[in-house]
Amino acid sequence: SNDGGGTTDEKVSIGLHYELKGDAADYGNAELRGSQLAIKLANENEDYQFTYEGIEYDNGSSENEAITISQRLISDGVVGVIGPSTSAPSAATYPILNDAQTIVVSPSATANNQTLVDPDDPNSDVYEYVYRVCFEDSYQGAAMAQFAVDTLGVQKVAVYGSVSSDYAKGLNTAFTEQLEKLGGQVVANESYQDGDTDFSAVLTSLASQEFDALYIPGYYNEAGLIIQQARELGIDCPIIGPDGFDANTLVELAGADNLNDVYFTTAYTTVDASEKLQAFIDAYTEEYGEAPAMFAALAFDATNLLIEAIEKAGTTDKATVNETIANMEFSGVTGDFTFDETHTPNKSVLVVELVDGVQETAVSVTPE
Amino acid sequence: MLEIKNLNVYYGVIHALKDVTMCVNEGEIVALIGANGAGKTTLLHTISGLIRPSQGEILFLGKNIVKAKTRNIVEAGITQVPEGRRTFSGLSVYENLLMGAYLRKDKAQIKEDLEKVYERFPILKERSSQDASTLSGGEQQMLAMGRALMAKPKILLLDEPSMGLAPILVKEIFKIIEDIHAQGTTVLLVEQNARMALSIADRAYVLETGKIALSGTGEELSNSEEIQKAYLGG
Amino acid sequence: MTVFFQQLINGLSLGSIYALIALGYTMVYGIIKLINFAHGDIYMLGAYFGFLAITYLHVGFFPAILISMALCAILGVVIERIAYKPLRNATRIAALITAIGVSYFLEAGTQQVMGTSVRAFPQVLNNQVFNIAGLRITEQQIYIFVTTIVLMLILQFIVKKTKIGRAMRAVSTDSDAARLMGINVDATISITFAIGSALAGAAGVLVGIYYSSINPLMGMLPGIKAFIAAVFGGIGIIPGAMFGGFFIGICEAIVSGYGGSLFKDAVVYIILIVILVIKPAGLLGKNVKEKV
Amino acid sequence: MKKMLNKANLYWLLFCVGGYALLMGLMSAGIIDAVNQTVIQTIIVNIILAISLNLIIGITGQFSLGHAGFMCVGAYSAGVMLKQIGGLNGFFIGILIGMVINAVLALIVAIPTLRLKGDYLAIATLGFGEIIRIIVLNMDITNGAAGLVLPRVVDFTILFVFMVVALLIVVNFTRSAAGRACISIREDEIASEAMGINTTKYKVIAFVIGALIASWAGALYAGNFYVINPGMFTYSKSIDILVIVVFGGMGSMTGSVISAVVLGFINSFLQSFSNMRMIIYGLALVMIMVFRPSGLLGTREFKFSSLFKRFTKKKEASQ
Amino acid sequence: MTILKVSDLTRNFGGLCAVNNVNMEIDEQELIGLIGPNGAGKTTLFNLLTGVYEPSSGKIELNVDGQMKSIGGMKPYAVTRLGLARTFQNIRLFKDLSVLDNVKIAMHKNIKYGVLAGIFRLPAFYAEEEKVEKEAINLLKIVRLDHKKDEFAKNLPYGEQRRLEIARALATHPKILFLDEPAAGMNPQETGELTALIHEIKEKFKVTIILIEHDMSLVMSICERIYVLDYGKCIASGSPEQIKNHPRVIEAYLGEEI
Ligand SMILES: Nc1ncnc2c1ncn2[C@@H]1O[C@H](COP(=O)(O)OP(=O)(O)OP(=O)(O)O)[C@@H](O)[C@H]1O
Ligand SMILES: Nc1ncnc2c1ncn2[C@@H]1O[C@H](COP(=O)(O)OP(=O)(O)OP(=O)(O)O)[C@@H](O)[C@H]1O
Ligand SMILES: [Mg+2]
Ligand SMILES: [Mg+2]
Repeated sequence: SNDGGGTTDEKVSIGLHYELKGDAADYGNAELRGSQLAIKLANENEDYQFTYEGIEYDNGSSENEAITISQRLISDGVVGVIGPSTSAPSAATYPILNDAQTIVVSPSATANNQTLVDPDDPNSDVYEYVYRVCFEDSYQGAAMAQFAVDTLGVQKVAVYGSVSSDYAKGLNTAFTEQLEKLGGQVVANESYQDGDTDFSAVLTSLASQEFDALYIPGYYNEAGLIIQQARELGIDCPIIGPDGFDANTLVELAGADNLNDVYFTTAYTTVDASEKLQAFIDAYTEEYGEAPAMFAALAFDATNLLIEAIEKAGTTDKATVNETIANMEFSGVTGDFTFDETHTPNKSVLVVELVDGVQETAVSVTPE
Repeated sequence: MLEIKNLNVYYGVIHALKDVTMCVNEGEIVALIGANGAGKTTLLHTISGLIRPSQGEILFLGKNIVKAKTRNIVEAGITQVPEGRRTFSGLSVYENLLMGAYLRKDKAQIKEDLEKVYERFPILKERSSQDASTLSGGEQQMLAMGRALMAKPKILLLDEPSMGLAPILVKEIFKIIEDIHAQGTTVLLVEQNARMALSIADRAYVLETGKIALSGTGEELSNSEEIQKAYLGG
Repeated sequence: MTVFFQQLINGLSLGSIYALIALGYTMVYGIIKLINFAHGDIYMLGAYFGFLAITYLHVGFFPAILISMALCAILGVVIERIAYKPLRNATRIAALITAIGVSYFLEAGTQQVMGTSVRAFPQVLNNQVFNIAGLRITEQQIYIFVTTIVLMLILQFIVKKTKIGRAMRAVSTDSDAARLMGINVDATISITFAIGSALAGAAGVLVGIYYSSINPLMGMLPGIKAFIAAVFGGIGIIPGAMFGGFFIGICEAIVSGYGGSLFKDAVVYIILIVILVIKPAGLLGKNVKEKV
Repeated sequence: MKKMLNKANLYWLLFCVGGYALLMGLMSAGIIDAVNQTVIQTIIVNIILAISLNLIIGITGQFSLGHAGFMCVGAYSAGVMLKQIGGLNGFFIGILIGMVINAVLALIVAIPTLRLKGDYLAIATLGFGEIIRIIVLNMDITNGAAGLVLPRVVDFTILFVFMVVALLIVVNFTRSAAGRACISIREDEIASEAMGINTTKYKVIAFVIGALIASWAGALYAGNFYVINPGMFTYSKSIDILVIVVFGGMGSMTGSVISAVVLGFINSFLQSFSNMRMIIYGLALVMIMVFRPSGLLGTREFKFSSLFKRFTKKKEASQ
Repeated sequence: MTILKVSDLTRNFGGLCAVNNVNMEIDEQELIGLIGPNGAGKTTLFNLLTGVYEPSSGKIELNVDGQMKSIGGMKPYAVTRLGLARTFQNIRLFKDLSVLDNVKIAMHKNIKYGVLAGIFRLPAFYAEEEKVEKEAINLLKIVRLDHKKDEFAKNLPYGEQRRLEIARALATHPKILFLDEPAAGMNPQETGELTALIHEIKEKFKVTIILIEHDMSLVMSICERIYVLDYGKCIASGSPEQIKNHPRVIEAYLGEEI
């Protein structure tokens, strides 16, 4: 039978390997939806020759589970895998999938050198079958420092970041390095744990210090509350952050009133949405009854990238598809890009400004 | 008043009570004696509904209470002073006594009865705000009896009330039992101290490995040679 | 110095939340000696019940908190009947494992039903800020603090002075003897769970309002902190749980307020261990040597 | 020598060698696929963790919730050495370092805190485990929250050998005078002391042995599963281990083994339920404990002799 | 020869003086009775002597190899190692262990192989374990429990549990044996059997025995000397005959007739 838009009966399996429960479930579920939508749309696409099927697994945010799930996916015969969302399960997943020559496209594993066999050694080999569609932590951390100094004219910055995630750690390091390179200075370095809700103690002490901007490397769940509590305590300098800010939840938690003079780096913005992006937003909103945020968009792109490569290669032979991806020019909802030699996208970083909680402007920044 | 017919109780495979049949008439003191592990405590627990028999009937004032819940049995007028006293530590003496009247709603009457208990056991009044766990063994035994009296029982089941008590206290406890009996409460008394128990009992039963081996009036049994040898150490 | 006092206030309000959860926790512990690992999750569900009541029934603060308390009480009783009652005669640690199972179930179940994402809690209480001698105190902080104290007093009253409280304590020391007094042991334990869980429900709603953020895993951390608070104060001792909660809150606030945010938990644990080594039965616990 | 080769020991020897040969054979024949191989590796690490905790909780009766801390030290010692020196050499040096650190740490915790009882001890050890984790989280050599990405250097044989050695140590310990002393502490500390047993000493010994074996488990994890980070060693990990121990039956080593196997396969089986997995797992835990409150084996040990007895009895009955 | 000397021993619990200035001197192989009303401090005195409680003041001295050694405030295990063993008023057996294991555990201090020898099963392990097993069974024979050696201790009837506790105490090779109400909960016949057993043990092991008991038939028939405590104070001491007729003892403890 031919139930989708595909022209062959062959079902192509794509592994969806996400954190659906546990600490990182919020990101995993958003990405699962992005992937499911991409597969649905692909199957409705008359031009595509294959029919796609997502095979979903929950790794429960555990590295150990991630390994067996990877192996399951291999034995399920998937062409490629999308996921996991976060870095640690990803690191446990890549060697296995790569050994089995199964393609991985990661939506959001942003850790520095994540796609290398030894992330501590920048000269080590890249995993041949592993790609990601997000940029590296160091890249956007540096870009934010650049923007802060150049555009906001900031010199002294207070950093208040998560200790629980390598994401925050990578951002923090890159941001600090670049800031110091540009003559700025981190005057306070504080940290919280993911899941914390009370930030008043640190913010009280920050409020009594002097700085020009507050950098919050972390995700929206905590950032939203930090912004709200900071503003209430009278910290009214610019607040800057990474793409982890990008979610409606940030607005709900912080309150629209408090989201002025807030800037964050991202690859995905709804400001001046392209036709392609608008189509995604509409389709997503129709499917799930809410607007997509960055994680969904990244997963949508990652899934589409794999699908397009299969279509373009015209085969499900993994080696051929892999070669296709490595040389592909992809145009997605999070931007147009090709892969560099570490299989990380060459994407420009956008800095988005929030005004009353609404994305107002987006400017492109490249760190020097 | 209390009639037990063909009672059989098992703990898993252990047959703890075998076809026990006995009765306690209103106004009597009935003693139940027997060696360690004969099943005396088991029998009292079964009467109070803490253990379910596999077979048999327990009639109290003509009503079968085999399937009744413990609190209904207590409400009907059967109160037990358990082996080893089991006063509530963490509760004061006063609170322990109130626990005895847990099911009663007649506040004024409770207060009166409390005074009566204090009168009977003056030491408890002295210690009324002390944690029960810090009482000496004898005091705890009095507390356990006082607590049971607070329920205004029709029949009082006593499980080895003299265990571990100094000789002088043993005498006192038995005096108190006779006293309580004299004021109209029926008593079923389980004892190791057979001599004392038989001396105050109207009738007695001897339990041997779960079976009723002998029964008779207190005097009959005291004089029986068998009993002399086995239980009175003579 | 103002900053120090401000941190004290910050710590006290954070501590009130730990205390609020710890109160119900320690009460259940005091009666049936169960480490109810699911208590934090009942608190989480309390927050969700409040959230749903406000969002879909459009009720105000007080009805929301009452609805949440009622539902949590029912939930607590149901959990007790299904998961804990069959294990009453088993080891305490076995019951702990079922509690963990219940906790997994509630967390994953809520993630499934309500979604995994953080929800913003509707603001049904206005939040005026008072400035007293340079110190910033919000109305909500006062609410939470006062609620904690009041609930502590009520609980203490129930357990120490009422008939049902006496029954609870009697059941906790000797359930068979309690049965012989005519106490309905099952009902008494159920009531204990109902009260403890209702308290968790109230805490959930208050915290939802205070931080305006709830999520299915929000009970994990405070759950364990409440356990620590309860132990710190002397487990089973109601005022102890409150002081334990305050202590942890203040400790965290002071440590992170003075630049130690990286090590705030470590510092709390170190102080906790030191205090336990000095007072092995907790702050208010009496170190009774077992009488042999 | 003769005594060592008694019947029971012989059975166990046969069982170990046979089990190893069988698993090896099935793996190389591909009958046990990659997924199940990983499941088995996880189970072996969990067995080592569970028996080491069982020694502390089940045998000695000391309620510790800090076991993840000791595992953490083992994992990071091996991990850092794998990074610095590399290969199996680095791995084994790492194990030794981990054991030294853990021995010291275990002594530091044990001597003051083992005076505590029950839940007070649980919280103190939990706090201690968390302190270790927080220190690791804030060190440079451990790479903080990001953790370490490691090559796989451990194979099935190494895992199996460590498991057997750990089992031997724990089982032999529990069946010696020292083990009896520990058991008596669990049963009744006051009586135990009155029988001339230095309870503090034996609690500390059990705690240290448990910590050392836990550090092996950590090292094996690091050498086998590619990545370690501090987030893996929170108190929830200690609780996971506790679940295995209690589920198997406190004090029963064979129970811990069987329980790790059962829970490992239940977990693996549930993976195909995608996002209903944790819900079912939670329910399963409740159900299992409700129906078997003292764990699979209670405090008993699985014995071949009793199996044979049962077997022969059945035969007799059928004849 | 004096084996145990207690001078001015006092122990307070909060405001309560449970043991008040007690003096005792006990010779080798004596059989001493300790009696007194409930709450008089008898068990507390035992607890002080065996290290469970620390004395508030006063001295406890034990004859160790001819030297009087102060043992007040020592840990229970250390006291036991010096040769004091006891049973408990409320039975404290290792309930979930076998009868045999209960005895083996108590032999701990005389086992001569170390932790490592146990783990690595060195020859010393096998040699010692064999010895331990033999001795344990011997002890069980004496208290007539050898046929129940594999039974769980908790499954024994009460009287047998009491005997097992005595066997367990003997397994520590004591010089002095403390028995806290060994006959409580026994009927007269069982008490009689116990009396014989205590005699037998004393003869066989040449131990000094100090026992607390409320059953006067037992105390008066076997004790050579008796101390009487009341409100923590020693109010009388002497032979059974003297005690029986001591007016203060009759008033506080025995009651009028005996
Ligand atoms: N919970 C139980 N489980 C199994 N067996 C039990 C249980 N309780 C009692 N038994 C057994 O049932 C028998 C009767 O015990 P019970 O306690 O009724 O004796 P008793 O006559 O009261 O003895 P004692 O004089 O020691 O109090 C004994 O063999 C005892 O071991
Ligand atoms: N750990 C303790 N804390 C507080 N009080 C105690 C403690 N141990 C004993 N007491 C008190 O000391 C007194 C003496 O108790 P002890 O147990 O020595 O009495 P006893 O002479 O053995 O009495 P019985 O014959 O009833 O066993 C009692 O009043 C008791 O409550
Ligand atoms: Mg009895
Ligand atoms: Mg005593």
